[in-house]
Amino acid sequence: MTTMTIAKAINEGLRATLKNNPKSLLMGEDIGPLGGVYRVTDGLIKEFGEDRVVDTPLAESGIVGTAIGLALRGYSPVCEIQFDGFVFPAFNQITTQLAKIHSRTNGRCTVPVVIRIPYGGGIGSIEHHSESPEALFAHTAGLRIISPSNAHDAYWMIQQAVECQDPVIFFEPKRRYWLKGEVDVENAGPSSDPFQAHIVREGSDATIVAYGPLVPVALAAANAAAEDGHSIEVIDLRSISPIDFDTVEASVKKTGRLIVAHEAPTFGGIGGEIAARISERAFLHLEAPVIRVGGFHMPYPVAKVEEDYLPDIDKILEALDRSLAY
Amino acid sequence: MTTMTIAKAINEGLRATLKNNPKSLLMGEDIGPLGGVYRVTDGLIKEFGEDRVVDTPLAESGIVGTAIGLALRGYSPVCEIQFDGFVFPAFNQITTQLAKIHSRTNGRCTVPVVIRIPYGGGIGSIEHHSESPEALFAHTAGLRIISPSNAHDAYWMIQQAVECQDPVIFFEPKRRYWLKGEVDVENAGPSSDPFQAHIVREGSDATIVAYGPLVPVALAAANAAAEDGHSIEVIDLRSISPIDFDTVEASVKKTGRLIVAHEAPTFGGIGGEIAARISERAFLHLEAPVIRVGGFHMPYPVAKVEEDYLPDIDKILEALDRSLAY
Amino acid sequence: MGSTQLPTPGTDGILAEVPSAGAVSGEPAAEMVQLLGPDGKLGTDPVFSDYAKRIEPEQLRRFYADMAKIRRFDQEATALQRQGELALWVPLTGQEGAQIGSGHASQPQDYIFPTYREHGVALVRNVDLADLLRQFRGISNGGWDPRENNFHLYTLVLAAQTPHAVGYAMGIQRDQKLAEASGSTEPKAAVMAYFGDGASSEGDVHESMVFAASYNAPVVFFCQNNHWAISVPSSVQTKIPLANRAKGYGFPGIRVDGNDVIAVHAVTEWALEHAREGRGPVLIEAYTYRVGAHTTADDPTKYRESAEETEWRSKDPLDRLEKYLRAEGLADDAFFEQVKADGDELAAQVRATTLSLEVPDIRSSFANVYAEKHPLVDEELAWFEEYSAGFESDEEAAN
Amino acid sequence: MGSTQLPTPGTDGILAEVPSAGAVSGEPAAEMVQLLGPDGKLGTDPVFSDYAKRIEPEQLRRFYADMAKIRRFDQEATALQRQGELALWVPLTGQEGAQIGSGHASQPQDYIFPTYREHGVALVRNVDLADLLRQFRGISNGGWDPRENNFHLYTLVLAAQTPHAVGYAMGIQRDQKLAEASGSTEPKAAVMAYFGDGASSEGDVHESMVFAASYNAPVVFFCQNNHWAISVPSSVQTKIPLANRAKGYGFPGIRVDGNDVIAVHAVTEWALEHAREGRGPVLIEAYTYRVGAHTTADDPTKYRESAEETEWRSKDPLDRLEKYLRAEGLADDAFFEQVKADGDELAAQVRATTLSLEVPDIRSSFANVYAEKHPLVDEELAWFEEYSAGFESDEEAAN
Ligand SMILES: Cc1ncc(C[n+]2csc(CCOP(=O)(O)OP(=O)(O)O)c2C)c(N)n1
Ligand SMILES: Cc1ncc(C[n+]2csc(CCOP(=O)(O)OP(=O)(O)O)c2C)c(N)n1
Ligand SMILES: [Mg+2]
Ligand SMILES: [Mg+2]
Repeated sequence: MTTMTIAKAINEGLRATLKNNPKSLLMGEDIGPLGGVYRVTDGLIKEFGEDRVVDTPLAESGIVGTAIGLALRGYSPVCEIQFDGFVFPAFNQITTQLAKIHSRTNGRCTVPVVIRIPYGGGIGSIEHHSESPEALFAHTAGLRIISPSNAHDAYWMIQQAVECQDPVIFFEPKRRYWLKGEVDVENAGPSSDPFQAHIVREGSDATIVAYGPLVPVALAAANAAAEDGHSIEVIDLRSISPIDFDTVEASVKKTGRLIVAHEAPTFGGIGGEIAARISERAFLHLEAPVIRVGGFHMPYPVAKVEEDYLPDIDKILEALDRSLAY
Repeated sequence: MTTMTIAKAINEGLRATLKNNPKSLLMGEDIGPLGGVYRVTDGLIKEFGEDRVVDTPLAESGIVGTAIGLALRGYSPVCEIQFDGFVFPAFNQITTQLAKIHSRTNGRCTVPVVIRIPYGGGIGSIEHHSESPEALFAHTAGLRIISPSNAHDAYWMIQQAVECQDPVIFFEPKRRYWLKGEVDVENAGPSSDPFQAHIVREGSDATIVAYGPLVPVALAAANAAAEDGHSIEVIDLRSISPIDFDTVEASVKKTGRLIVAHEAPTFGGIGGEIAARISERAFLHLEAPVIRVGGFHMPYPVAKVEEDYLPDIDKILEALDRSLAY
Repeated sequence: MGSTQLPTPGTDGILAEVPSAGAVSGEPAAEMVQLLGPDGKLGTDPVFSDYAKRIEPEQLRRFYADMAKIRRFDQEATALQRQGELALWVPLTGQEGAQIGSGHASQPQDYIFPTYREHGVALVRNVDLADLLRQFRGISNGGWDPRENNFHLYTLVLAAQTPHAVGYAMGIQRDQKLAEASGSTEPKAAVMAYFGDGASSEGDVHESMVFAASYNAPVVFFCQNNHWAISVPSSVQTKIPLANRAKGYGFPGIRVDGNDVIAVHAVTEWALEHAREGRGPVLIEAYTYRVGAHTTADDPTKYRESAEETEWRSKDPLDRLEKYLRAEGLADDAFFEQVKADGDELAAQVRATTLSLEVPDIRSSFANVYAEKHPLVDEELAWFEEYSAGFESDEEAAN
Repeated sequence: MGSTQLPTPGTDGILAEVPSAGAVSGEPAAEMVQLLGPDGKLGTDPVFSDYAKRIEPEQLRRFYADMAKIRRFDQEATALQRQGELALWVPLTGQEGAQIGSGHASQPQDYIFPTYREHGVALVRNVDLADLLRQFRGISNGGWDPRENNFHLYTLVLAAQTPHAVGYAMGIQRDQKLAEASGSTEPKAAVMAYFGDGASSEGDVHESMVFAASYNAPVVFFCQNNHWAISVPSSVQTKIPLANRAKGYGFPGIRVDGNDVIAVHAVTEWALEHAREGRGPVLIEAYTYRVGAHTTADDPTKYRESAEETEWRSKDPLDRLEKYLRAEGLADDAFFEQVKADGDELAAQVRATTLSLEVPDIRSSFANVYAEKHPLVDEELAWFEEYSAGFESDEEAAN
């Protein structure tokens, strides 16, 4: 067991990948000598050279498009998109190409490309640096989407993403980059399947589902609720596509109540999918409607008001109150 | 009252717009002498000239990006994207620019750009020509998304889209282009608000919500169910963002049951948003879970199997059966 | 005739002189590599004549035979579409010179990314033409195994394959470094990316060229300027010859007469050598014409004069090679009759195979969404099985 | 010195000769328009000297004063960031010549699309510099009304503003046609689009140039090649001078010494005239250097040698103009002292205003999502009001 930050855990995970998988390579803007604007690739170019850690021209469609070509040649590229808000120039390559090549070739070709995206707000940043666009990828079949919430998962999930033969979008909770945690670099343990949800706190009165940056918030809300005598179960979804509905369903059948929290706007967000599916699967068990806590239907607002925008402990508690009072 | 096809109704609507609004202009690939691959802009370049009906270079980001610039200069551009599957090169301009400029300028600038997209399947076409990407736009605040299902709406809604000061994505149900209907070119009548849903068939046992190409399918299913003695209400949503939840909620509070149908894949689709919100708003009125009928989680399949993929009367009836039997 | 000035072998970074930038793309540029004129006479070029001289008579006859074959195939596919056997067809007639010439310049180890009209290249790369029709019959989005002949599937989102080509070429660079380090003597490889005059306007083409130049990737960009992007003339995409685009990135750009199979072959061979030898990317603009409709769904009378088509028919790539072969005594009536017979046989065979192609089941779509197990796909497939079974039992009950 | 060959006025489509394509972008190209050298001596150029001669001494002093002002502002903003008053700052030091020179070449009727580092242009366009800081203080995504000074908001998604510029120029074309038809004599206008060497690789820049060339739009693309895109040297974006990109589209491309405010002004004036007069787009590459960090969040020691910074400091745009003004007797100590005093005053004023800027309320975000009424926004705002009120009553109860 070693203690490290999430950023360091991803760095170590990438290092392990580059060591163990000779076909893996990293591509992106500023990932070389700078080590990425968040230093997630720090030191890797020194260790593995310019052919394995590639500073690219400033062109996201080109990054993902050439990564696809490299994958077709047998490589496993890991692309870094510098910030959530800058993935959209690559949207066409991701949606119409990356996601569909396995299907288009009738299963003959695989394109094991990983796209790393630091995402989410809460860091007081300027426009386009705080968004949570995961729902815009989840709707497209052919992609897998995962997001770690702690260092141990971060270390293992990035490696699992590279090994996965399907394209994986790897959302990194940027405001948690400096969150420290224990990492077992020998054993993935219960984190051996990146597409499985984890129950991170057991409870019996209601379930909160969250992922990435909001997992610590959900846990804090559950702890606060415990002081009021409520026993809250918290699920770290880990995988946004596919979603481990079995784990959520079992929890809700036990608790009868569900809150889903994410930073992305509620309208059209992944919370709607969870609410709809769990409402169908556990219809007779639900004692209250599924309540979603998410961003408002607005562009991510300026830093000085993001506190009012972001789901936080209070908003989750308010939702819990509504659910418990139903 | 005149009878015309949906394609002709849009053509006439655009003609009226070009006549009445001197700042309006059309842009796109092949919309000039060819009149568009579906002839929706047929004859317009002859009538209004090359400055108002612009054949553009083959570059979707350029089309939407220059349209934004024209809008900033006071114009009202209507862009045609040739097929649903080819909107993605413009995704960045639509998502990070078009949707956000009003907000970014603190309300000082408006960008009344309309983006017309023929969408949906059922026409036996090749890859990328049958998709329904509306959910990928609905999640982004700042855009409005509408889709007509009949000629009268098509005629009026395209004009309303251009007059709206917000950006509007106008999804045209391409497999219904040749569907004829009565158009009142004098009076919009109940279609005066493009963002309002229409109850197109009244009923008391269950509600079906659909939009665009599936409205006739939903009506046919309701008629079939009537033969089995079920009274089904059908709602033509018309607007996908915003969604007229009030109309849906009122209907469901009356019928107690809801089926949502769209061609887009169910997972992460707009049906999830409707199911989630109505389950919350009408929790105590629902006698069965909201059932969604949509595409499978796969790239739109090849033409020879699209029949098995598309929501059709049978699939809606199956969902109705499940709902009614709950 | 070509007065193209080329980089001295081994000297990097010197641009080939491309046609005068002032020329208008609607008319042939003053400077365009041409060896075999419409009159069937062979001219000379300071650089490319050497390449043309390498072509043996047998290979020239093969060029002709392949051009004739693919044109015959084109007719058959058009007929199949008219008869309702294909959803759509994308004819290549007029572009045989550009495709057969460039295709034959590639070597087996080269990898090719076509757009959707490169049937001639597919033929040269040994793709089964009936497999190629799967896509247009609506039974597959990719009818062949791209790895088998190093010929990628058609890509319908315009220009999207161009960065794939560059990435693939970056993979080749890495493989070759490793191979060299281990003393292997595998032949060097390059990549070709085909795209059209219309597609050239897409941002992806630019980003591809930026990456290719930046990494000196072994890739040849092969732009067939067939004058039209559906109804939009190439003058809307560019006011000057497209070959000039290469000047913006610092690699050679060459406009070649796309209806001159000999020049196309020579220029492409040169370019592929250039790329394989590590001297970086090349852009070739093959100046040609789409004689027919854009697709079987298109009606060119809406947007262009038939006089233009007639004029281009007089520059036909087959006619001029036939003239040359006959004049030089390299082929006789018997040869041309045999070519015709072979074409008819191919057409009959493709037709028969096409009509007997199995219609897929949506279950195969479920199977290929992901390479690894996926619970949602499994769940939806299970629903579909149960749903379908319901109909079967309904039917049984009715019987 | 500039041996740039330019289109004869009135003759369309002839390319300006741009620097030799073989040059490597890491070093100054042999051919670059330069009038005022680092030594403060004024050279000549066959075309641009005429433009430089138009500049009155008063205007030269203004150039100097503005460059000094904006550099002083840059220091103040950096200080504000260090003191926690700004979330981030994007310094322009080193690029004053490129910005002040080009900004002053624009006329009020021209419309300008900056990226995010064009504080110097903003100053020239009379944007209140405290308003400019709103964005970096996290209180607004757009601190000024772009229509007021025809200076658009900063755009942070790289290159996304370039097609906007072209579209705006297409609007100007239409407006001018109408104006001419109605006999109006409004002054002709053009558009400027600023972007960096890094952004030049984005597909949007290409599509913008394609559209601009296709419609002959009155737009000047102004690329500040400051040698770095954060940590990535411009050699990753291009192996040859970026001005060459224009050759691919058939409009003039000119590399100018970006640290020579006189040459920048001359070249930009020429280019804007060219555009306004209907002769189409121009690309200007201003060859300059980002002397400081990319932003206050950046650490250049991770990726570049300080020797490079030192070398570029010796080419400083202010120093060379000071030398010239002094040598020519156009400015004395009193002038330079006054400039310094004015800068300090501006800095103090900006600081004071910035610190007093009102913090917005999320209600204004709700208000500006749409121009027209929207039920979901209303619903969410109502929820928020109720939710916030809950806290207030909690607080009241607690008091
Ligand atoms: C990104 C994208 N936009 C639009 C289309 C629709 N489309 C199909 S072919 C075509 C014209 C292509 O012209 P060109 O690149 O010159 O190739 P050609 O058909 O002439 O071979 C268009 C607009 C598409 N397939 N992809
Ligand atoms: C589309 C996009 N991708 C990535 C970024 C992140 N980013 C911000 S500035 C920058 C470098 C820009 O370099 P350049 O265009 O040369 O401008 P400069 O900062 O040197 O003025 C990057 C990569 C962005 N803002 N937009
Ligand atoms: Mg073409
Ligand atoms: Mg730069």
